[in-house]
Amino acid sequence: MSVIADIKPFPAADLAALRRAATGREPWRSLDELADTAEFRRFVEEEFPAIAERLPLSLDRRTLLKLMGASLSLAGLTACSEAERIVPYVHQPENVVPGKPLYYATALSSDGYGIGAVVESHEGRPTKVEGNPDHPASRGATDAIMQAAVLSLFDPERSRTPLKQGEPASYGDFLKDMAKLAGGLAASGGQGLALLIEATTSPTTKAQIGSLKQRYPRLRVYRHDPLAASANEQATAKLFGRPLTPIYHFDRADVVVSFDADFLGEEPGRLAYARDFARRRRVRQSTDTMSRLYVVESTPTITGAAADHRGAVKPSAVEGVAVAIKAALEGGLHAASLSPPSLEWTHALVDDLRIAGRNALVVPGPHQTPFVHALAFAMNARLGAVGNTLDFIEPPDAMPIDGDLAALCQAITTGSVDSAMVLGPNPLRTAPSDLDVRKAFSKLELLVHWGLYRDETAFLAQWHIPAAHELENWSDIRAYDGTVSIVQPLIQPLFGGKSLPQLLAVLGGEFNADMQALVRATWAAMDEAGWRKALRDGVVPNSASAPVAVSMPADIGAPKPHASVADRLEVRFVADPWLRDGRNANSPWLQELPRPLSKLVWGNAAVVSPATAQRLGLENGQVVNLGRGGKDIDAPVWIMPGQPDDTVTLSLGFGRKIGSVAALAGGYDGFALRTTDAPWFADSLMLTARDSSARVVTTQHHQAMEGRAIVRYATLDAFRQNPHFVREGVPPAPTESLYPDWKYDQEAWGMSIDLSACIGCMACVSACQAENNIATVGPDEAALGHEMHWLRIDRYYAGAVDDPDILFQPVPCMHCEKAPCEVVCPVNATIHTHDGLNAQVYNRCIGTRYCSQNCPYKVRRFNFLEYQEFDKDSAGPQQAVHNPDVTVRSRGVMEKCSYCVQRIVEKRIRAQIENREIADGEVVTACQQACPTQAITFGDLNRKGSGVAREKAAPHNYALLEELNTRPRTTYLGKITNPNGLIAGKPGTETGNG
Amino acid sequence: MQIGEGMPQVFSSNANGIARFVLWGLCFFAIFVAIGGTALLRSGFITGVGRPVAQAVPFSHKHHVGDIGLDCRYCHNGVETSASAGLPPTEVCMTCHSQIFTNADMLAPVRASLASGQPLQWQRVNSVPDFVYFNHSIHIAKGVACETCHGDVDDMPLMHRAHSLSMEWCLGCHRDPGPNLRPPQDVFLLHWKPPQDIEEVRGSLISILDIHPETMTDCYVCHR
Amino acid sequence: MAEAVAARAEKAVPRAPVLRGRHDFPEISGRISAIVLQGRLPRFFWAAFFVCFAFVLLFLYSITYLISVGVGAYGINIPVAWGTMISSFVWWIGIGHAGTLISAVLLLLRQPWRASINRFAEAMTLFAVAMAGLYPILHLGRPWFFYWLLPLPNTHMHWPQWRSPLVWDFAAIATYATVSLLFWYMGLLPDLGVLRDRAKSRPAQLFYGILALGWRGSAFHWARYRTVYFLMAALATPLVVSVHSIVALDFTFAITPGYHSTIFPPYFVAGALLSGFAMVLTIAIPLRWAFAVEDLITLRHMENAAKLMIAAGMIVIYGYASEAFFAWYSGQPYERAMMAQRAVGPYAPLFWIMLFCNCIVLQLLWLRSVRLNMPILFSIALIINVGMWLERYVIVVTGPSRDYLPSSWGEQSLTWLDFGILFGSLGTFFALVFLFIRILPAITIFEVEELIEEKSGAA
Amino acid sequence: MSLHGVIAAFADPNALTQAARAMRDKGYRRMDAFSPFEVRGLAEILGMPRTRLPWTVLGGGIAGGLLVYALILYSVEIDYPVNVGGRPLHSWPPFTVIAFEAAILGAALAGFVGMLRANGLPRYYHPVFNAKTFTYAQGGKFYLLVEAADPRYRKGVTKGQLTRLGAETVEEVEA
Repeated sequence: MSVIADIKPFPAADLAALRRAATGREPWRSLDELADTAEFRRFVEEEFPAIAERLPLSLDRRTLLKLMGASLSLAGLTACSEAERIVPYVHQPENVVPGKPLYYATALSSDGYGIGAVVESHEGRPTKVEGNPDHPASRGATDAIMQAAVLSLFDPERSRTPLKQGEPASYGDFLKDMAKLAGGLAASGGQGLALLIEATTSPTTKAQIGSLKQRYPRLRVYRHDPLAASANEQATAKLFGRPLTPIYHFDRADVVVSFDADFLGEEPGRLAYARDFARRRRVRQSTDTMSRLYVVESTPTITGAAADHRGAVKPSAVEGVAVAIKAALEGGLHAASLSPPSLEWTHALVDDLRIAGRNALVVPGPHQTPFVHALAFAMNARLGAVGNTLDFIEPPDAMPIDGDLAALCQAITTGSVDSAMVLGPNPLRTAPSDLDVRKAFSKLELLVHWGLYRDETAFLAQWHIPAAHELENWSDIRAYDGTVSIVQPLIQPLFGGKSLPQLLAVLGGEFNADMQALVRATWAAMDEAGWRKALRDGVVPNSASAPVAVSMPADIGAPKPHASVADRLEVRFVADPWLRDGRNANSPWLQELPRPLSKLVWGNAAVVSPATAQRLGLENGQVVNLGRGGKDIDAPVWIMPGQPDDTVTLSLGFGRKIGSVAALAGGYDGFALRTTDAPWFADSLMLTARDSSARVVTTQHHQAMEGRAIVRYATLDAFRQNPHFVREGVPPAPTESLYPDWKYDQEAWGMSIDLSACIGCMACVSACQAENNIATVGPDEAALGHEMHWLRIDRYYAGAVDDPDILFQPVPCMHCEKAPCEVVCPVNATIHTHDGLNAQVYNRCIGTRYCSQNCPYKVRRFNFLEYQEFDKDSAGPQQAVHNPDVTVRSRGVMEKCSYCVQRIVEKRIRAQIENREIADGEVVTACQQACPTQAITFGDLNRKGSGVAREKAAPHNYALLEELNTRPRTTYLGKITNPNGLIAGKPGTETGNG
Repeated sequence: MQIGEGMPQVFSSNANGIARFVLWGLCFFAIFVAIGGTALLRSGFITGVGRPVAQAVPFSHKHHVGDIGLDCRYCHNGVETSASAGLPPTEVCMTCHSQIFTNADMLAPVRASLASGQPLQWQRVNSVPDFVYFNHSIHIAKGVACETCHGDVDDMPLMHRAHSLSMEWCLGCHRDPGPNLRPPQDVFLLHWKPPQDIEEVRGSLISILDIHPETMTDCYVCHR
Repeated sequence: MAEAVAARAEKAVPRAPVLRGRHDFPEISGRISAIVLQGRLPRFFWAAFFVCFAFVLLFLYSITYLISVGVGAYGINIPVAWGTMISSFVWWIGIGHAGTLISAVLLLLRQPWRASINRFAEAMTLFAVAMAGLYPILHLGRPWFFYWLLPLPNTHMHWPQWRSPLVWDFAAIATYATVSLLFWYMGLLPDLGVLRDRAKSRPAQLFYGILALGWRGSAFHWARYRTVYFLMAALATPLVVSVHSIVALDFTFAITPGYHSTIFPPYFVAGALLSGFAMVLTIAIPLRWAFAVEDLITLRHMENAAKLMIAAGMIVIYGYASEAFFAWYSGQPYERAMMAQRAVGPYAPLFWIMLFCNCIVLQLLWLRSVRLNMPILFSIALIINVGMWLERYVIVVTGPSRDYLPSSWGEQSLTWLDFGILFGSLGTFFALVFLFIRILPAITIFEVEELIEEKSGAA
Repeated sequence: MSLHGVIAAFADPNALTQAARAMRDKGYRRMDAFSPFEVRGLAEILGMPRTRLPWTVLGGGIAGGLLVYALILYSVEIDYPVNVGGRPLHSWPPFTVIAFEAAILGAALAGFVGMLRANGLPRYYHPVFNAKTFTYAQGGKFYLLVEAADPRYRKGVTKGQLTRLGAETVEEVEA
């Protein structure tokens, strides 16, 4: 508490008064109408005095938990407490009505590519990120990481002040030093200065670097992005003479083959791809068709989980498979076929491809070799897919680059570079282990670091400048298809952070350039109206790159011969899906968000296949020592069905101890084994088992359905034979109840979840957490089974353990009409409403936990300890992220999914004021809104033809555990897959009920 | 020992009376506590009804509303559109007070606020717990008048609570809104005199405004 | 009638007699009240008392910790959101049954051997119920709001949710506690009179005098007293049964596998008797030896208690069997899986230990030699106490830990707090028993005298 | 000082019973007997009317049960009807459980209070305690008290009669 004790009380434009429910979505408007007014700035200070303070880096855990989930609003004693202070504006900014949220369009960066977002702001306080329907990369959806942006914005451990030699200094001093530097540069033409940037698609940055290079001809610019892959660039450069970026159209693809490409989970266009992919797999009646997905992958991914046919092979073997398939496609497959996959598999696949013709699509994995890309593109070309399902565009992320990190180090050691500005990346941590960046960098005369956190590189730097968060930032960014969005701030920089354009401007001699002006300059061609429209819509119209025509050369070259050492293990590197290269490691939401397949939280593990584990006598959690190229790490083992044998998957992003949240997490640092020559996979990994074991925290301990009809699934053929397959071989649903039916004569809210569409990406879970002020509990509590997510995605394995079906099932509260939980509550804390919601009244709950005991779906969550701080004065800055429309729950209180009741009520009040019915689709739950594949439908069951009513009319609609006659309002559409009948032995070719 | 050695008479002759007194006393005390407690919960001591709250600036609704006759919305302009009625920004105070009472001492804080940009700090009078979500706009829209909850503010030199704002009190109206309804155009009037045919009016309001009392006691109407 | 019984008691060789040796009234009342009035208690008594007191302190500490930190501090989680607080609660309630049963049922059945053990059996009931009553409150996430289970005139217009078994529990426990207290106090009245008149010091005279309400043994009083005492016994008997049936309904009412079973009420009542009599023996055996009252609390009492134990025990065993059988017979995959998991799953060790204690060890009681051998009988009683606690714990946790959706299967792991509270409450319980022995007659004077009268009358 | 009556101590219950019967035959009405435990039939001999306490107990039970059931019914049907798990408002089976417990409680309380009232307890001061010979506690002595207020009471005569009936001691008790 000492940490927070010194924070001033919250005078704040009286959160209590302003906290109340919002009425409705305004047309998004640009923030500049508001953001730059002095009032606004003062207002922010009023609202978050805490943020002005400086927090020490060492926090004790309880404080930390409070910081992680501190709250604006207390469910409790204020009832009888004395009057609280309330504070009005001095000058009320127009268009701010206290109590009504505003929505602003912007774009968030994902590995340098933009994804459109609409951010909800309460009195200048960004609280929730939604997708921007007008943005091609979002289409209204978000991913888990975008949801967490608001939390990292308020992270009390963000860098708060410029540091010179580690000592707090003023930005003015920095400018002075820069002025000196610039003077020198002007003379020397930039001699000796290098910029190190990370992957970015910002036209402004590009333009600025361009002009800098004109100004300083000898200026060198390098790029280091640990997650960027160069294979595609190399391949296209070789094939087409210049680097091009492929974009895919899964909505046009009948047959998709993926060579180790996780296009649903990793690619910059993943949200759009997921939407297109799901659209082709939407089956409601037997006449509907489906696309078919073949995946050959080297480690289980959600794309693999969505596949109709999935082959798991060693990373190095993917190339071989691709070669074989291409050969088969050209009719020249010799007996030199590999297994896996089998000959028959390959032929069936190739036949499918041929039939699909130009509607086929072969997708190369970014992490695979350039040759795999060449093969894939060649196949697409042969099939005529190029221009239909596959387009090539100019790389949106093309920057005038002189080299990569290795080149920079080289330059430093040769002395051609003596001062460097590191703009964003954290090379000291994310560099390949065979590159001694520290040694190189310590040679520098001047090292300037610009970043959100005072990270490893910052500690080495002479100057560290805090970066503005993307929600505080003026910038612009391209989407995967080249579409440009203007990034506009939701809030003035809380900690005086600077934007990248500002820093580049400083080099150019503009010392107090205005953030907005710099971006506006790039778009000078655009008139004011156009500019405002671009800001309002979140996209610059017609800025998507046009496809370029390519001609596929006959000779695509030959595989680089590589001698794979048979008896050694191969290692596959993947970025942690949430922490990426570790940049998000200090975000408790992301740390505690279960990984889609392993369901691990607060740490990573070395993933091995069951067979390999058996061969090496390993078990979950057992520590193994992994060695490669003289470096070695200790890591706990995690056995994952579907992992190729003799392959160990290591994830990057953990093992980082800077930042107190990150320090809580377990896990190892994958970078330690990564080398320049083999960034994504390599062989000759040495594994020695230790007899110790380490804690690996997971939120799902049991993986099989125990023969219960939980996830009901069938093939498309089976569905056509029997559209009602979900009723097959399961106890018939009871039709009557001992109790009289209650009338629901107004709305009857219900939800339908399409299991065929769900790809298990966890965006809904993250969105739910952000919307409903769900606490994070930390690794120790999570290990005890105290995690709080209202919505969980169950992941089951079915079929053979080495090649299982991977099934996802989102499980929110079922809102049973005959709710078992309600009858047993002794204090009426959970009861039914007139529109059929199973309401949970936190302030009435006394915590008997009987409801949870009696909930067959186990969707209720309990505040075992005080996970969130209520005292506005002592709660940390992160309380600012809380949704003011949702009560923050106290210790000892049960909570659960409420169908986002605050959103329902908001819409109802709006409708009632306008004296009309609530329109269908007007109420959108947080999970539904975030879902990239639109797997979730919510609405009024009583309304004829409402979306949800139509979904529930589908023949394969079923309720979970319906034999218990709890009459759930949440139901599921059975999962339908579309495997190739010619390929035998694939589980799921018959209907399966667990 | 021998019979009779014991002296069995332990208590004096008035012990019986005392005993009876004590027993009855306890019964009455219990009853008193029960009734008293129930009453106390609803009394001004707990609810703060009728207790004026001191303010940094002794703003008088009596003067501004009663004497001058300002409309509620002049200062509380969010009341029709937003959950919160809203408080007047300092500049709103200054629209008049830059002309009149320009250097009255009692207005010093207001001027200071405008000068420094530091907001005024008021003490909240009508407050509900943070787990209660009250929305002004819907009440206004459905013909529940300001004075229904806030009382005759034009008689309040310093603001005080007119009603307990307890759940009991809220439910009183949510179960049977009729008696508290009036034509929406009249909601901002104080000391409103209901017309003769008020009963029919209310009856029709319920249907015209599409009010469903049976849904108004759902938990989530106030708790989310 | 009574004579007849007494006569039977005499005739029944080789049955041990209810009282050994010849006694007369002054001797009895003198001896019994001396324990209290002279207060000359052996050194070990105080030693034992202070050991218990240490545990009382532990209890207080644990409770303070639990309430200030939160229920997350002991081993509960999702899915297993109930833990030792519930199992210990059920266990204590069970123990609280033997007392009332002995005094009420045996009184109605005119069992003469009841006389010398009913008093402390009732006391035991009271203290056990007091302990049990604490647990549901400690179990709550927000204990300070426990009174919301009462229909109080509040300003949020809320009522208890009468359909919840927890509310029935609340009613049952409250009623049971009150009735047991009244019953016990009524039984005490005449003896308090004795103490008042035998007390030498003024404070003692006042203390017992006030409690005795001026009881003077008038014939009219005795007549009405007897009527009401019998009526109360008649009320207490169905009450006892209802109380533990309702506790059982907490589980039966739920749809969780392993909870949802109609056999629970009878089998919980039987279990209650088993553990109750085990506890009676646990207390009586040292007591009669320590205060040299083997001639008042005779082998006959011990043996009968043992016989009742085996009777109740066999019903419990039948309960186990039918539970398993119907899990299988129902054909319900969930019930079957849960039952299988109980035997082989993470909680299997506890399950098997429980079966050993309550089924195997119990069988020894068929042997008369065992029933009459105090050290062995004592240790069997202890083992069964442990077994019965395990039974409750196994029932509470195995169901939810293996319920409908395998994705949410999980176990809870106990922390020091679970044990701190359990042993703390044990210590408190025994401390109360010691205090009771110190300040109130642990053996019913007037009924023992009545026995002697009947004996001499019959002779 | 006034006289409450004479008290005679007998050696055993039978003696007391016979004495009581004899005195009763002699027409004494205002008598009381004291014993360390109940002497069966003695109260009848001394002319105690049949007690109505069982009815009190029954009444208490019925009152308790009905009251609570009514309260429940009022709360769920009238005061705050809510849909709980889709169960009917008037779910009588659970309600009867609570009503039953309440009935038992009512009965027990009625019985206890009724007994005290009927016996006029608490009564801390009672003349009989003034008797030197009287002690309830010792056990082994059984007393018969004839009140001075009894119309047949004659100072010497009554004493004599008691002694003749085999009283070990006969003593006058002051009020």
